[in-house]
Amino acid sequence: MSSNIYDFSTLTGSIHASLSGMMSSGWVTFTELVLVGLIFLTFYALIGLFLVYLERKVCAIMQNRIGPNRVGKWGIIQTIADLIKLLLKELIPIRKSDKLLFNLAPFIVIVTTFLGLAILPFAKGLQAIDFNIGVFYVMAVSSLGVVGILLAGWSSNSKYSLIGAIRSGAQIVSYELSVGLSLLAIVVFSGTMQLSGIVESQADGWWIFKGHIPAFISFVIFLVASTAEINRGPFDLAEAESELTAGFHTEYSGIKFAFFFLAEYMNMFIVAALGATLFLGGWMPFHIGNWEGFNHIMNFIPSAVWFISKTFFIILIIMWFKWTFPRLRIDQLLTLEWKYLLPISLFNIVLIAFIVLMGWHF
Amino acid sequence: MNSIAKYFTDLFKGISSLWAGMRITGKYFFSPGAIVTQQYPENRKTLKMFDEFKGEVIMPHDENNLHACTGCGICEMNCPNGSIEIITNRVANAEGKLERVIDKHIYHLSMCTFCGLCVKTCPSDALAFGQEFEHAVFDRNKLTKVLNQPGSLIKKEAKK
Amino acid sequence: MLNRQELTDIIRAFEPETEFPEGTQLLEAIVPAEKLFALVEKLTSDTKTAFNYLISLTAVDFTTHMTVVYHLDSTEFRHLIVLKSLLSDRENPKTDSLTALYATAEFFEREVFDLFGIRFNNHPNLKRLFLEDDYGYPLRKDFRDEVNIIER
Amino acid sequence: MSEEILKDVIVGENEDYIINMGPQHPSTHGVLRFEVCLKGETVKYLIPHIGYIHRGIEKMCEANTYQQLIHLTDRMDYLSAHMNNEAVCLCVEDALQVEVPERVKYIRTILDELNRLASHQLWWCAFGMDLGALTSFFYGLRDREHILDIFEESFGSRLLHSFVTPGGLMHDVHPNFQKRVKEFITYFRKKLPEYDQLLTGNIIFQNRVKDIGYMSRETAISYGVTGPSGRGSGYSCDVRKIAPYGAYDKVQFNEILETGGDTFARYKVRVAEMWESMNIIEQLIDNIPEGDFTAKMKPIIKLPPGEYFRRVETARGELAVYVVSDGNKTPYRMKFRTPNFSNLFVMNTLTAGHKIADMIAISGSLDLVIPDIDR
Repeated sequence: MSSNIYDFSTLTGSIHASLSGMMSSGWVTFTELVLVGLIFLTFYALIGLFLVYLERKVCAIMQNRIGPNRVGKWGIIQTIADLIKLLLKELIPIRKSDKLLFNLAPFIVIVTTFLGLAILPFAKGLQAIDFNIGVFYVMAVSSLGVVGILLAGWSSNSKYSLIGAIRSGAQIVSYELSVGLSLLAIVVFSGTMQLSGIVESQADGWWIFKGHIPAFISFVIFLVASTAEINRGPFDLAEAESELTAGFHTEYSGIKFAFFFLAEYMNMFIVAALGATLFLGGWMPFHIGNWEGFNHIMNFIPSAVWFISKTFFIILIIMWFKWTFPRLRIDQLLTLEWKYLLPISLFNIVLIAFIVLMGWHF
Repeated sequence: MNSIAKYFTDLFKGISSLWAGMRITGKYFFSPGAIVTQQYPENRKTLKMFDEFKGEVIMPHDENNLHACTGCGICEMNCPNGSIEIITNRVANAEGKLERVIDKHIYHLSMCTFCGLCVKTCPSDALAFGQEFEHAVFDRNKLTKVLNQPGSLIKKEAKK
Repeated sequence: MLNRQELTDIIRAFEPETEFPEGTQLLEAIVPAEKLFALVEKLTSDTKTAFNYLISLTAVDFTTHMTVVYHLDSTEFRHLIVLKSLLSDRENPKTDSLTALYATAEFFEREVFDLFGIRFNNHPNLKRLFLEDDYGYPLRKDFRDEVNIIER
Repeated sequence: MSEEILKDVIVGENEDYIINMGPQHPSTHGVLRFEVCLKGETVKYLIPHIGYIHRGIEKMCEANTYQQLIHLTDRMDYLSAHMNNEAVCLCVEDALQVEVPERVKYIRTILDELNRLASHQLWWCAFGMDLGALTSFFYGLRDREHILDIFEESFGSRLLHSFVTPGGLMHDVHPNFQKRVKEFITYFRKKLPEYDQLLTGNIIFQNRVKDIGYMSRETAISYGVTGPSGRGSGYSCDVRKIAPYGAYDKVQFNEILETGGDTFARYKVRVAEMWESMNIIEQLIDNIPEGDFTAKMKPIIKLPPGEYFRRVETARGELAVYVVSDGNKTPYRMKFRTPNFSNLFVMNTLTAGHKIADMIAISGSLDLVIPDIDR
C-alpha cells in the first residue's frame, strides 16, 4: 500500500535485534527506554529553542521589524543565550505560596508535553509508542496540562495568577470538546484511532482533500480550537499580558518560567504535528492522482522531511493568527466555542458519518 | 429563518474581516519593505545626527583655541535647572585695565533638560548644541563638564 | 451667548452681594464663600446661563487670604465666567463643595485640599490626591521643604 | 497610610476580591494604580490612585520665568508637548498683547497637528496592544518615526521639544521642513487604511470594543471629559472650533463627532482625527507666509498684574492655563487644567459592571498619559 522508501522500522528493528542479542529482554527494554528518552530530550530542547527563535523572527517580519540579530548570524543563537540566562536566574521563592504544588506545577506541564510527543509518528516506523488508541491518548494527555496550569495559578498565592488559571481552566475544558470532535472526524473517515493507521489510510490522498468540505471544516475548527487549547494568541487569555501581567506564571522565575515557556512552544509543536498527521497525511508525500513521475519524485523526499514541513506549515499559520488578531474576551471566547465551533463541528461530524456511510469519500 | 441567515452572514463577515487583517500581516511577511529600525552600534560610522540635534551644550573653539564667551552669565541666569555655573576672573589686559575673563564654564549635563535657552540667549553666540549623544558614563561626576578648553582665550570680535 | 453685561446683570440678580472687579480678562465675580453653592446651583439650572461645565477649580494663596477660583463654561452658549470666593481664615479654610453639581469637582477639590489644605464641606471623599498624609500643603506660599526643594 | 486603611485595602470590607493594577502594570501606560474590585471577572468598582509621578510642576513654575517654565510644560503631557508649550505662550502673549507674526501662527498650527498625529498614532498602537494585537504597536510606531524625524530635524529633539517661546518660536524651522512634511502626508495617507484593515474592521476587535464603556454626553460634561474621548459621546468640545487660535480660523476642518459614546466611538473619533489632521496640514503647508519667526520680545518678560486664562486643544482634550501674575518676572500662581486629570476619573463610571478585559480597553480608549494627571 505504501510506496514509501524511507522505512525506519527496519532500522529500529535491527537495533532491537542487536540489543536482544546482547542482553536479557528486561535490559533491552530499559536500554531502549533510555535511548528513546535521550533522543526525545535532545529533540525537545532543539525544537523548543528553534520554535522560540522562529516565532520571534516571524513576528518581527510581520511587524516590519528585524527581530533578533545580535547573537550569532541573524541572531540564530539568541534563544540559546536566553536559555542560559534563564538557567542562571534566581528562583524566587514566594512567601505564603504552596511550596510543593508551586514547584510541581511546571513539571506537570512539561511532563504532559513529553507524553504528547511520544505518540507522534515522525516517519514511517519512527514513533515511540504506536497505541491502537493514539488519538484518544493524545486527547487525554493534552488535557492533563491544564492541571499544571491550574496548580501554578492557585499555588502562587497571587491574584493575577489565580484569575489566569481559572480562565485557562474554563477555556481548555470547553475547547477540548471541539478539538475532540474535529479529531473524531478523521477517526470516522479512517476507521482507526491508531496514528500510524491514520497515516497509512492517507497513502492515496490526504484527508483534507479526500474528505470533501467537511474535512476542511474540521481542519479549520481543529486549528482554532487547538490554538485556544494551547493558550496561544488570540486565545492567550490565561496569560493576557495586558490584563494579568503574565497570568498563571506571573510569579515564576528562572528555569521554572522557562519550563512553562518551553511547554507552550512544545504544545504548539504537538498540536501542529497532530494536525499534520491527521489532516495533511503525516509523513506521507504529496501525490497527485495519476501523475506517476511527479509522485515518484515526491517519494524521494524523506518522510521525516514531509512530516516536519507540514508541521511547520501549521505552526506558521498559528503564528500568523497570533500576530494579527487582538485577544478575545473571556465571554466571547466561550461564545465562540459554544455558539459557533461546537454546533458546527457536531453538524459536521453527522455529515461526515453520512458521507462515510454512503462511501462518498475517496 | 431570518436569524439563521444572520448567523451565517455574521460568520462569513467575521471570517472575511479576519482575513483582511491576515492579508496585511501576510503582505509584510512576504514583502517587508523599508524597515525604520536603525542598527545602532553597527552604523556608528555612518550615523549622522541632524544639525539641530540637541546632544549637549558645547562651546565652539576655533583653530587658535579661541572661544566667544565673555563670561556675562546670561546663560547661567536663564538656565531653569541650574546646570550652568560660570566662574570668572578679573585679569589685567594690555592697557592695564581689569577685565572680566571666563575661568571656567561649568556645565552639568546630568541636570540639563535641553530646553535651549542658554544657546538662544547667549549674546555673543558662544554656546551651541553638539551632536554627541553617547553620554553614558559609570561615574556621574564625569557628567560635569568644563566647556572652555584649557588655555583658551576669548576672540577679539566677541569683546564689546 | 450672553455678553459680559448681561451675565453681570443675571448674577447680580441671583446674588446681590457679588462684586465684579474691573479690567479683568474674563468676567470675574467675587462671591462670598457661603453663598457660592447657591449661586452656582442657580447658574447651572438657569436655562439662560446653563453653566454646566466646570473647566477648572483651583485656589490661589494670597498670603492674606485664600481664593478659590472656579472657571465655568456653558457647553450650549460657550460663555465663560470666573467665580471667586475669598477665604479669610487662612489657617483653617473651608468652603462648600460643588460635587453635587459637577462630578469633576470631587477630584479638583481633592487636589485643592491636597495642595492648599482647603476643606470642602459636603465632599464625599476628601482625601489627599497626590501626596502623603503628613506632607504639608505645598502650594501655600509659606510652605518650606528643606529636604526636597532647593531654593534659588 | 494609616493602619486601618491598609487593612481595608488588603482585605477589603466584605472580602471583596481586590486587585491592584499598577503602578507597575503593562496596561496602565505609566505609574497609575487602579484599585479594582472584582466579582469573578466583573469589575464592581474601581478607584484610581494617582500621585506616583507628581513633580509639583505648578510649584516649580512659581520659581521660573515665563521662558523657563515652558520646558516644564513639555513634561506634563509628553505626547502633546507642543500644544502644552503653545498654551503657555498664548497665555503670555495674551497678557502682553503681543501680536505674533503670521508665519509663527502657521508653523505652530502645523506642528500642533503633526504632534496630534504622532500622539494619536501612539495611542492607536498602544490601544491595539491593550487588546492583545501586538502587531499594531509596531505599525503605529513605524509611522510615528517619520514624524519624530521631522521634529528632530527642525527642533533637535524628538519628544520634548520646547520649540515655542512667548512671542514666537525658538528658531526658524529647517529648510527641509515643508518637503518632509509633504512626503510624510503622502506616505501616511497610504498607511492609514492599513490601520483600518488590521484593527478597525476586525470582528474580534469590534466585539471587544463595541458597547462597552458607554459614556453619555451628560456624563462627559459633568466629569469634564474633553478631547476625542468627549467627542465620542457627541459632546462638541473642540477648542480649535470654540475659540480658534493660531491659524485654525484660516483652515477648513470638521470637528469629528461620534454619538455612540462607547469605546468604539472614541476609537473612531481618533482615527478620523488623524485624517482631519492631515487635511489641516495639507491646507497650511504650502501657504506658510514668509516673515519673522518671532515677534519682538523683551529679554525679561513681566506680565502685568492680573489673571490670565487660556485654553488649547491638546491631543487628549482641553488644556487650560491659568496664570496669576503679581507683576514679577515669575508667575505668582500657575494652574494647568490638564485634560487627562478629568478624563481619568470617569473610569469608575465607565467600567462598573464590565469585565476586567473591558476595563483595559476602556482605559486605553481614554488615552491616558499619567504625568499629565499628576503634573
